[in-house]
Amino acid sequence: MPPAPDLHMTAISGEAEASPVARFEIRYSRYLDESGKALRPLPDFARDKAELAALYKAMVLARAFDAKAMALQRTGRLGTFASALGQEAVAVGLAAAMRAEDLLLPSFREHGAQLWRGVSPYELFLFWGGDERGSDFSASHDFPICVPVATHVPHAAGVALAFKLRREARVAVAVFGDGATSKGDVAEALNLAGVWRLPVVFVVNNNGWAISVPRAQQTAAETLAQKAVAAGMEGEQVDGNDVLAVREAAARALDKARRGGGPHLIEAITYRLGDHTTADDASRYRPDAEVSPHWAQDPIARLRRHLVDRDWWQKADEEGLIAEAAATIEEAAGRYLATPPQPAETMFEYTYERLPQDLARQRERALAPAADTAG
Amino acid sequence: MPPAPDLHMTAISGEAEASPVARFEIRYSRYLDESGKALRPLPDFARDKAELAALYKAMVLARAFDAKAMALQRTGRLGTFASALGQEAVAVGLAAAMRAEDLLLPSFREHGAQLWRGVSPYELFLFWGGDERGSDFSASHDFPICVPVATHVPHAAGVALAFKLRREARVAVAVFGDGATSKGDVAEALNLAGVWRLPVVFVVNNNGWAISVPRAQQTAAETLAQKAVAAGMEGEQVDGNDVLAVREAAARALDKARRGGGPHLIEAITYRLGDHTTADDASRYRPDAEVSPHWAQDPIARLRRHLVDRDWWQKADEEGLIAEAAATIEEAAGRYLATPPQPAETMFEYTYERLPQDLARQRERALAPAADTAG
Amino acid sequence: MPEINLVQAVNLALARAMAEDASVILLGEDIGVDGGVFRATEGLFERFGPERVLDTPLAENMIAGVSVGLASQGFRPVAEIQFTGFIHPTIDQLANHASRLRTRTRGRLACPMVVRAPAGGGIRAIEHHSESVESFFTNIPGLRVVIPASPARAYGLLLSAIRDPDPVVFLEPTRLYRAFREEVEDDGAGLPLDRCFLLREGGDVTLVSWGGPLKETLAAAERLASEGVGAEVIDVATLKPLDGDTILASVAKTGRCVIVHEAPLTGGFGGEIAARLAEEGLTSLLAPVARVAGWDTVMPYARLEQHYLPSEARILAAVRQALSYQ
Amino acid sequence: MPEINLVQAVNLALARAMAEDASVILLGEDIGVDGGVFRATEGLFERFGPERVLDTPLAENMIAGVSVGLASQGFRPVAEIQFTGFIHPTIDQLANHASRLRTRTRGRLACPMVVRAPAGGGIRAIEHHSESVESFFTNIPGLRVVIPASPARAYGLLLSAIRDPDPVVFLEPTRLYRAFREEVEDDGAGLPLDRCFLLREGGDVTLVSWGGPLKETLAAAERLASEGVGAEVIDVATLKPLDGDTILASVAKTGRCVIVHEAPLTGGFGGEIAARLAEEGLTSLLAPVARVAGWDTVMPYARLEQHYLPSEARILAAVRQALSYQ
Ligand SMILES: Cc1ncc(C[n+]2csc(CCOP(=O)(O)OP(=O)(O)O)c2C)c(N)n1
Ligand SMILES: Cc1ncc(C[n+]2csc(CCOP(=O)(O)OP(=O)(O)O)c2C)c(N)n1
Ligand SMILES: [Mg+2]
Ligand SMILES: [Mg+2]
Repeated sequence: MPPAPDLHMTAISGEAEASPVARFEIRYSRYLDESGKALRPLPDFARDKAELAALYKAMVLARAFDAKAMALQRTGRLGTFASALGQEAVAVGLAAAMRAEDLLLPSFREHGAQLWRGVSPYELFLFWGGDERGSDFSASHDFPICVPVATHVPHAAGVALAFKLRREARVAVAVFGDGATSKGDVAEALNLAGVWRLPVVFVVNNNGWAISVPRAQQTAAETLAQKAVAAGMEGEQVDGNDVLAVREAAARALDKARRGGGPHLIEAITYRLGDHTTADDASRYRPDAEVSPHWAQDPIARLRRHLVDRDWWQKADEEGLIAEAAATIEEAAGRYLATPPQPAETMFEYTYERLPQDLARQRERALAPAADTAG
Repeated sequence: MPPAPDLHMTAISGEAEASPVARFEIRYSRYLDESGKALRPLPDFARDKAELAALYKAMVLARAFDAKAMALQRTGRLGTFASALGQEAVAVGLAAAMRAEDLLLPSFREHGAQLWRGVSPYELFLFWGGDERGSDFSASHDFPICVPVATHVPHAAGVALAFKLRREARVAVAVFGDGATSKGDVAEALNLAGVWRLPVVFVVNNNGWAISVPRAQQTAAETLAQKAVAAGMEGEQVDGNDVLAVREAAARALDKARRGGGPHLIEAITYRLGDHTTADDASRYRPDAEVSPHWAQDPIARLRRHLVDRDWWQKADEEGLIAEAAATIEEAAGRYLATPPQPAETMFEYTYERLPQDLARQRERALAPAADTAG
Repeated sequence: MPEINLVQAVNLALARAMAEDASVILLGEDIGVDGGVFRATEGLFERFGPERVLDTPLAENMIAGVSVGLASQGFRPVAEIQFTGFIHPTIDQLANHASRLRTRTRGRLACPMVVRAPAGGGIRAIEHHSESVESFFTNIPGLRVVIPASPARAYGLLLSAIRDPDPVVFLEPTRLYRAFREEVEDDGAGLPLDRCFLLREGGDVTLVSWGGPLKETLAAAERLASEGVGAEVIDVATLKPLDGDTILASVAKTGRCVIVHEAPLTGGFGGEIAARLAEEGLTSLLAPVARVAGWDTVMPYARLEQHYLPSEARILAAVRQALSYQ
Repeated sequence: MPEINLVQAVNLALARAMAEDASVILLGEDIGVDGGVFRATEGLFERFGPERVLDTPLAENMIAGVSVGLASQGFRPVAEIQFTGFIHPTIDQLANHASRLRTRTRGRLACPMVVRAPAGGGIRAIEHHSESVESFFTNIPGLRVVIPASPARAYGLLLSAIRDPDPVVFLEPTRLYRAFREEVEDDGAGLPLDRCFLLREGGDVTLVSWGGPLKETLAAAERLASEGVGAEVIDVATLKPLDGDTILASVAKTGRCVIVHEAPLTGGFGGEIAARLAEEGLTSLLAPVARVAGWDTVMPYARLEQHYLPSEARILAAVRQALSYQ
């Protein structure tokens, strides 16, 4: 790996006073205000109606999936579920900027990105329904959802290293929450990516909360983007509810990484409108008064207003889309509900590639009639 | 704990362009150039001859200890030893700025600080000689040497939290190497200290190398001081071979922390003149040509020249000091060599406060004649 | 005397310990205003304030390390790890520091701290939330490892764990949190941390278990009783240091032993108990020592976890085999 | 055929594996130009270059996590952890990810990686450099745990570990690195990762061991032979998955078994082996199964470590007791 320049050595030159040796700046960007009005010239891709419509559709589909998953969970037909309500622009804007051959390592609130990248809603239902087949994606090479917070971030560095060693023009993308930034895993992975200039983009899906711990109690860092500074890497903030801003920042970061320019960190500022998961009751720790204003920031409404203002979206489009998304999700849910659990012996089949003798004997015992009857 | 200000929220106001939301600067300071000449007005304490002489003596004592430890190791009378040759100013400058009631959590190259703070050279020899009694300091409440790199840094946060909760005006000080900054432990501890504004000072004893890995391969960060940025904490660089600069920066940081101003990180830039430890052979990975110029930066020679220039140090002073340091160290070494190992059963005594029955039985077996004879 | 469940007993013990000793403080993720994801610390933030109940940033290694620092200065930190699937980053601090601080300093510094975590499966949780992790800790000298299996034992053992001068890993079986209630007197009485508990006497077979599967083990004993078979049931409770004597005495009486645990079989702590029997109780054994445990497979997701956990049927099958052994 | 020592055999196997498969890459601290602190990777940086032998920043959790990422993309990373005292931060990645990636994705992704580390005591090292850590790994389903005890076995087992499609923890006994030499043919032949090795035949007692203390175990067997006692010596080598059959077959023959390991007794892997005997070999046992192990104390510093490690005298005492048992 090419060593990074040892700037602190040259810096010693400034002698007489305590002299500045390094300076950093974190910038924040957004394109659309909350009513969908452009605040500045839009990025090129936004000239294309189809592009914007695709972003919009993907956000609506993600939300439809979310709503159905919540409904299934509330009626006892799905396991604990982590909703991404209000955060759709982060996942979708990012996924839209990625190439198919890139590789996504999601946390657990990125179904918007997973769906864009070829994971089926059926597979997602299976996963959240407690079935390992939900991560055996039939049309995606991405990593599965990662539950232990931040532990997939070093994987992204490893995946990026694999791309780099193979001279492939691919980028690994890890997404993680504001809470995750406090884990050493993130600092270690960022540091490695920085010093080895790995083709990886780190995206902090900052929804303001880590379960009951607000962003301000997570770290004294003024921005989460500046976590990058410790790794000698560029970091920036974007409005995570502005899908254009997310897409544009992601595209720039991916392009830089792809061209050998090294890693990049994007802090996407969004807000968790719902409970942490279906097992959580946010009213215990978060006043409704804090939540309400954030509804006005809804990324889906914002882009819809923008499309409508440009006369690119009519009532019929909306109705068609809603119906289509509902149909897709309903079909997937139906298939999920009709899918019987795997046979118990599959437990044994994937622990090792080849079943060790010891385990083969256990499988025999497990399948023996007496044992098979749950107590 | 008082929550840190959530600056990124206010930052959203900058709209139309990608707008700066946070800026950071890392500064570097030194007082003496390598010939001992003052580059700028010296700090107040440097007006006092006795103060400077004390710093000088402590560095000489540390080096005398170092030399004796090396000699004992080379003749098979001490275990693997980590020399601090050339790094004495970091340990001594820091210790001189601390108050007795503060608490030092050293890595393994801070004997200069340990000796200043009441750990005896006899105890240090015992430790490096493979005897636990070497950390049973008779006149210090400090933490023992820490071998697993960076793992003591979270302890410092815990100790500082204890001070803060008890409203004690004390500061915890953790010292660790450039290599250690890559461990998640450091990032996690810094982050906690930042958000809880703990009275703790972090000192990076940056000697340019982590065994065979040079600083530039450890991280792309331009300075190690900027590791603090990720934690929303102030960081700065000092010339770690200028004991005045170290002492002054440490004093300011300690004072800030003591007055409730929160944590601080100091990167002290020094250089490892010797092998990593006695088990290492640096010539395998580090050209002599790199090392030689660093001898000119020797912190002891630098302060001596400064003292001599001010007519504060005569040949007789030097001779007296050398003799005194040698006598102190020789006496300690003699006592160490004359100290028999602890009885084997002490192994059992300190594993728990009260010996569990299970272990009591093992002790019986261990002390039975047949077993006691090593194979 | 009110009837309370296991998680309420944990809460009661925490409150008691905090009330009686100002050096007891709690730290962890979401244990403050939220009261813990299982509500184990409910009400404690309100009662004892933000300097006794500390919501930390999200970093388990840090939580363990900060606890070591606190404990070294005379505090008695009780750290919560949200699920055992996230307890691995604490191992470094527990193995390299907490368990050694006393011996490394020949008693100058000590480390009275507790790491609590909800443990085990059976609640249909998402992946990485159902692990039985005791064997990461049982081979670390200087630690105690405690797993309560009833509200009363949770209360007494947790009080003793907090008062203990050495570090304790305290694993609370999630699926027993609200499984049943019993009367627990809030009298501040601790239970010994070096003793197994005899839950049920019987002369025909000894069932040794701990944590979650004690539920199925007791059910099996009940069923056996209805068939005229006397099963003695032992709750190991404190795995480290192990009270081998109680187990040996029971097997000396029954001659047959079935060990039940939820962690994977191989390398699980059941091996230690069987080894003690093979070492010190061989002449008592009238039948092979059986272990009914989790399989040596990764814990399956919710849909299959019932096939993984030791069931009453599997326990009964093992007992019947032991009884029929000549 | 040259005689080489164990660390040279490790080096030879690494070189062979790298030469035959371009997807094998090494990563760790000081393994490049420096050749590793024990010289296990000596010459490999020069031979295979900086894209095959990677000196990482100092972060063990990262090393394990990056290896998972690499392995998922078809590389075969071999990570070195400098000493077992620093291996704890890898447990999270090994337990939560490496060992599960296959089952979590139903085989879509796999994790063929090796974590190597010098293990155990007896070299008068500074604290935290002498740990026997196998029991952190033996209860993790999906892992293999391998500990070689001779140059030839180190060579063959390491080759197999690297070629294995699943993650392997490979612990190299530091004090055997240069303890003796033997002829090792660099023929690329792997040794099975599910088999114990019979090092010495004998009809009177079975000695089961692995890693460092095989040295004292073999010395004890030699001594016993001179007294006319036939000791069969088994090197377990692969602890997980365990080849119980070889051990059971031996004890079926000898009726007596002494297990020797360096890790602390309680919760050590010796318990698993004794448990297998109590479970599947009870009728063969003519004497209690004895374990000679590290005490349940923190590993002492250099000056006392000889009192901690299982000595030939302690092994002999245990054998004599087993032999005299009626
Ligand atoms: C290592 C680890 N610790 C604790 C948990 C329990 N937990 C699940 S999500 C969560 C909060 C995560 O916050 P953040 O990173 O901000 O992501 P968000 O849930 O807000 O998307 C916690 C503590 C976990 N899954 N992993
Ligand atoms: C966690 C851990 N990993 C590896 C080691 C082995 N080791 C000892 S010192 C060292 C390098 C430390 O470098 P640095 O932090 O710069 O401190 P220095 O030795 O230069 O003072 C390494 C890798 C260790 N002691 N602890
Ligand atoms: Mg969050
Ligand atoms: Mg260094």
